Amino acid sequence: MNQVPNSAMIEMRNVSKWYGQFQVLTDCSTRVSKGEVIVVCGPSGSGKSTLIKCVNGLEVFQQGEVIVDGTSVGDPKTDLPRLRAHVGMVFQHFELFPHMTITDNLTIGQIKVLRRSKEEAQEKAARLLDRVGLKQQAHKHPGQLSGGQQQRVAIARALCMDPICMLFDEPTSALDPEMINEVLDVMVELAKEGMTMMCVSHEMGFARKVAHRVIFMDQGRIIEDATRDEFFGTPRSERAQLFLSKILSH
Amino acid sequence: MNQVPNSAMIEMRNVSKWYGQFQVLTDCSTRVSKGEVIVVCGPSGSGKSTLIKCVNGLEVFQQGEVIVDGTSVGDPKTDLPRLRAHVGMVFQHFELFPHMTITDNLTIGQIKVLRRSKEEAQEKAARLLDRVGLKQQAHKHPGQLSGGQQQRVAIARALCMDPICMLFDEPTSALDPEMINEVLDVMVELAKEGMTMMCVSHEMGFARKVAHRVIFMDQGRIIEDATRDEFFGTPRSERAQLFLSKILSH
Amino acid sequence: MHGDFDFSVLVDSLPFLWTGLQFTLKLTAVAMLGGIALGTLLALARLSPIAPLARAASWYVNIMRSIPLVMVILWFFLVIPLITGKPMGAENSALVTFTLFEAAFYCEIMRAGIQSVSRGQVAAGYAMGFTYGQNMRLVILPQAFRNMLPVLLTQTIVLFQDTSLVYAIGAKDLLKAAEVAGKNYNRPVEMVIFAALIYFVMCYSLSFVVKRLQQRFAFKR
Amino acid sequence: AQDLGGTLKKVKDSASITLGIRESSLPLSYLDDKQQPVGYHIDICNRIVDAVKAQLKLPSLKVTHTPVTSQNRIPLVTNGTVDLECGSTTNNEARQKQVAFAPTTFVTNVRMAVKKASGIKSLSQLNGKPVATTTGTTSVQLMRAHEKGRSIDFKEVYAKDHADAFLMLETDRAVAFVMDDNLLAGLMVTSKNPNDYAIVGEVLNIEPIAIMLRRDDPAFKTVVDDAVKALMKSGEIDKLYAKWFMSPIPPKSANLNFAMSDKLKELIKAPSDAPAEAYNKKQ
Amino acid sequence: MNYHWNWGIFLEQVKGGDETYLNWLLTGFGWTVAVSLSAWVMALALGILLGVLRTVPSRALVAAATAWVELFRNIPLLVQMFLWFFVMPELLPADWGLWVKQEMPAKEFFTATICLGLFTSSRVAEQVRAGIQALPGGQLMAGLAMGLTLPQTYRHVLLPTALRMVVPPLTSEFMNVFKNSSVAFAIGVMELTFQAKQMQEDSEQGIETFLAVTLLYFICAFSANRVMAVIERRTRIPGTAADVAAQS
Ligand SMILES: Nc1ncnc2c1ncn2[C@@H]1O[C@H](COP(=O)(O)OP(=O)(O)OP(=O)(O)O)[C@@H](O)[C@H]1O
Ligand SMILES: Nc1ncnc2c1ncn2[C@@H]1O[C@H](COP(=O)(O)OP(=O)(O)OP(=O)(O)O)[C@@H](O)[C@H]1O
Ligand SMILES: [Mg+2]
Ligand SMILES: [Mg+2]
Repeated sequence: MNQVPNSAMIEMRNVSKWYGQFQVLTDCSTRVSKGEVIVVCGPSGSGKSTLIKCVNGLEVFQQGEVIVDGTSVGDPKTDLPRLRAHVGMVFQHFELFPHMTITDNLTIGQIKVLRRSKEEAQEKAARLLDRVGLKQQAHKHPGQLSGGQQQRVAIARALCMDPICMLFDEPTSALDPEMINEVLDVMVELAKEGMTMMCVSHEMGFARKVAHRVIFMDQGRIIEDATRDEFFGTPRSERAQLFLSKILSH
Repeated sequence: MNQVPNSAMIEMRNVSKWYGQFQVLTDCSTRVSKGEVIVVCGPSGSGKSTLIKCVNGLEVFQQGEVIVDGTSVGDPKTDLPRLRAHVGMVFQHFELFPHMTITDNLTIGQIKVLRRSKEEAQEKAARLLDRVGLKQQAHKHPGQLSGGQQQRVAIARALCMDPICMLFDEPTSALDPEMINEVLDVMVELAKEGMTMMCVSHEMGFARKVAHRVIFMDQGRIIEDATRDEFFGTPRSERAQLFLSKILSH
Repeated sequence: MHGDFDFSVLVDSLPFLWTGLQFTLKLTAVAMLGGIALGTLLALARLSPIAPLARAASWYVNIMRSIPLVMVILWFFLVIPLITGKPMGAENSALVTFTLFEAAFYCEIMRAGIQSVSRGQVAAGYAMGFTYGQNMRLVILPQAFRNMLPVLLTQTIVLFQDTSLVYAIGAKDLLKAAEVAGKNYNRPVEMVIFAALIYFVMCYSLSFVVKRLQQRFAFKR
Repeated sequence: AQDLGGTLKKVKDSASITLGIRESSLPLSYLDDKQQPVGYHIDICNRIVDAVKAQLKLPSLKVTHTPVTSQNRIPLVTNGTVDLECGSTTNNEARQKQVAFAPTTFVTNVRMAVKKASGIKSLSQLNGKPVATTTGTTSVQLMRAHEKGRSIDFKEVYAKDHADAFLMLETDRAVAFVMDDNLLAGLMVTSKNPNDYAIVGEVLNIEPIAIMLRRDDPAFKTVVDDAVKALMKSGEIDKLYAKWFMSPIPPKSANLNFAMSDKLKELIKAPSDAPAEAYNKKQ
Repeated sequence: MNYHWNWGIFLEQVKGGDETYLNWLLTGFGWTVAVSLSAWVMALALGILLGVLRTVPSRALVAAATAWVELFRNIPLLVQMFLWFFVMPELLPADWGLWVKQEMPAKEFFTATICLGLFTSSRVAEQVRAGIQALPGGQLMAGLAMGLTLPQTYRHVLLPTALRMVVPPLTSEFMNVFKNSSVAFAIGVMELTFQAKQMQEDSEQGIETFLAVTLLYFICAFSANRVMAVIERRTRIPGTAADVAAQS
């Protein structure tokens, strides 16, 4: 297992967020070091997706501070598009652009945001497609691939932008059981290479294998924030225990 | 574990089905005895849903024969509504009627199909709601319940019709991980009471616990049809072995 | 007049009908392209977080959608010259009116189209580092347009039929041409039946295209 | 030279003049089979345009044609789209509040057309029967007044244009069609069986028809009036009348055979732009 | 702007009659409402039936309903109006035709209503079909699996949700009926547009006339919109996305 380096890549301090009257996040603080892999879990509606989207400013929060690689996300002066370009994100439903070929999906961000030349972008795209095992599919449209293939493309797309860290929001929960592993395998490899990752997931096998820390959320609060061994050994909160027992039985 | 009684409830003989040129089912035969619990599994698109829908004539097939409780489903003379009234079915996406209250969902079939009086139907509905632990929700609409609760209502709705057997099509695959168990618990209980069940599912824990036999399908064919112990012990086909290994790892 | 239709006048009046049809087609094309362009801008305004802009756009759309087209045509034709002091001519007036009027309808379609693009897609675009403009142009509008293509075309069929209402200001479209020919040869019934046939064939062909598109989309998704 | 204002200035500045034309007011103003505007009033308007050219010393003056309808002709003249309306407009008091008229160049009598077979000869035979007329024409008011005066009751049916109204007569939706007699003659002669119809009954109204121009523009009106009066004085107008009302005309070479009325003869001798009310009060 | 304004025109007497122009406009308003509402009732009933027929598993029924829809929606309303009024009676036996043309009470009204009703029915049918087809396929299956017959499934399961879903597009159709009724003037129904033309011709006060008539049409369309909004609110299903959105 990797070591946990020490300089902070993502730092959240007392983040709170409301939708109108309804408080989705309450006072959430945590810290992800460079090279660290964090798995976030918790019941549905507990605010996991919202939390992770606060990291690259896809959701605005009303209180607290989020700092990514030294830049404050909430600061109105921050150039958000530029920050986001270097924070890779992978969604539950892949969110490939259906009207573009796989190659175009992988190059458009490089060309329009990073201002790379078309040739350079295509070369990079080809290299990363090969890496996720999908070189053959470059000319197809997303609708022509299986879910597992689409999610691997989505990971490659994020990697094309040379991200300094990656966010995953339940990347396997929309997949057929057979396809979950082909995606998890890519993620395990990424983790082993030392990519900083924050990953919402219920795949406890994956968490066991690569996570340095596990965060457990309930009702908008971070209830547990423990190392993997502590978490799977003796999770301290009752709620987390109940949750684990439900997820792991049968 | 229950014994396997011997009289046939469902009998399929060489069923084949085409969508235009495309053959979805090829020569499928199996037999479900009274009181038996069968789990059907296999990769996506292998024809599991189609197979199970042939049992109550929701899908028409072009060749072969399906006999349910002595009645031939494919026979044009068969009164299909009447047959279906006594074959309970539970769908992946619950398919409760969104514009009716839970009680109305449970009584409409009894009143319109079985011609029970409103009082009788309501009484039965209340009893079954109670059984699945949802007495409190009777007056609500489906949209106001969680997925797990909706699926339990769907099971209660099927039970209201006094079914002679139950068909399940991936009843837990649209549920949040936390809710899977509350549905499986109801199903385990049903199985233990001796209900004849044919169940498409990837929940191998469930299969291990209650199935008498496991059917494995691939590309429209029944590849394995084995007792539970045989299946989990040494599945004979390579395909099934590969499938199991993918589903069970991580 | 049972059975004594005289269809020979149709041949004599073909030049009449052809000029009329030309104008009908031109009006349809201009109003469709202009209407979609303007309608898309209106839709962006309606969805914009700038409240006064959104409100202004929504007023424009709702007013246009509550008045019969004939009335709008008459209004533009009669009142605009009174205000600007510059006459515009029936055909130009029709082109302007139809573009502005149809923009309200295309706006609602494009708004639905933009909203039909899932929040996930929008988030994915931003997550890639796109600005608002880039995200609209590269991710949202292409999908909105594709999702709505059948509806946009259906509206165009309605537009094509509505061009018949320019009779109100005396611009000569297909129906008007048929009527004029009908009057000058005193064979109105034959002329109108013939015009109905032309309308039907053109609209039906277009709606056939729409159906094909819908099937292809349903298949792809 | 002299101080130009109003229409003349506008025409001079733009070097173009716009004529309002009707597309099917046979034979006053309509389109022939090549879709060119032709007719009695078109010919007269062309003479007026010649006079304007001479006045402004603009031989290359551009002439454009804009089709107008009975609904929009007055707004189009007042808002400046059309400089001279060469159609079939009745000169009456209400309209004189909005526009001005050239001297009357045609006089029509409002009467009715019936099928000969019906045996109808007089308005009084129409009691309780469906009578057609065209929406938005003066005939509507005349019928209303006539009913009130004689306490009879027509079942009026309204058509959106003359052709539809004649179609109502043709298909027996109506037993009579009340309209300007020259229009009735035009519709009858181009119909499938011209001999089935007749113009009968009392004259409901005498209406002066004239070319229309903008109000309060004396300089332009003088040019127009003089041009028309010159036609009348030289007798040229009789030739034009004969060309359009007494000879075969396009598109189907039919001959209306519609002799000049005494009233019009009087008006050619003493040109006037008095409104319809002036004639009918005298009666 | 050398237009001669006269806002008092509405209270002036019409030429050769003893009503005011206001009376004319109000009569026109009455006919507009009458034609529109009757046509709407007809269009709804027929449209729902046809929309259902376009989704049933019988090729013949689907083809028949499709032919109907294509016929009535691909010809401009103005043209259809003409055909119903002038051509249809000629296709009847001669004495029936004559009855329709001369004796039938309120013949313009009925012709206009039928024509507008059929035209609109094709549009309603399209919406209803789209609504039914937008339902998750499982709903039909669930109804049938319960033992309901196909008609029962439509009646109790599919239509109640499909119709709720298409209330917004039907709102525009309802508004359209009022607007489209203006074409009925072409066959002499004395509705708003007809009266507007009469009044403009009679009074020569075009702008005042159009302003008043536009306002009356606006009132019609706006009321239609409000009525449908109330229906939408009353029939909202608790717990659905629309309901949640409305609550917050
Ligand atoms: N746009 C919104 N408006 C109002 N409430 C919202 C909105 N988006 C999310 N919520 C609410 O915020 C809460 C947290 O949502 P979030 O999506 O972060 O949960 P989650 O933990 O990711 O759940 P899941 O496992 O279902 O994805 C939920 O209760 C949800 O209903
Ligand atoms: N209406 C249809 N027309 C054409 N092909 C169809 C249709 N419905 C299903 N199929 C095809 O039939 C095959 C079997 O479908 P079925 O739904 O039975 O698979 P399944 O095993 O239940 O898969 P899943 O696990 O995804 O539910 C698939 O390849 C599917 O694409
Ligand atoms: Mg989430
Ligand atoms: Mg399935």
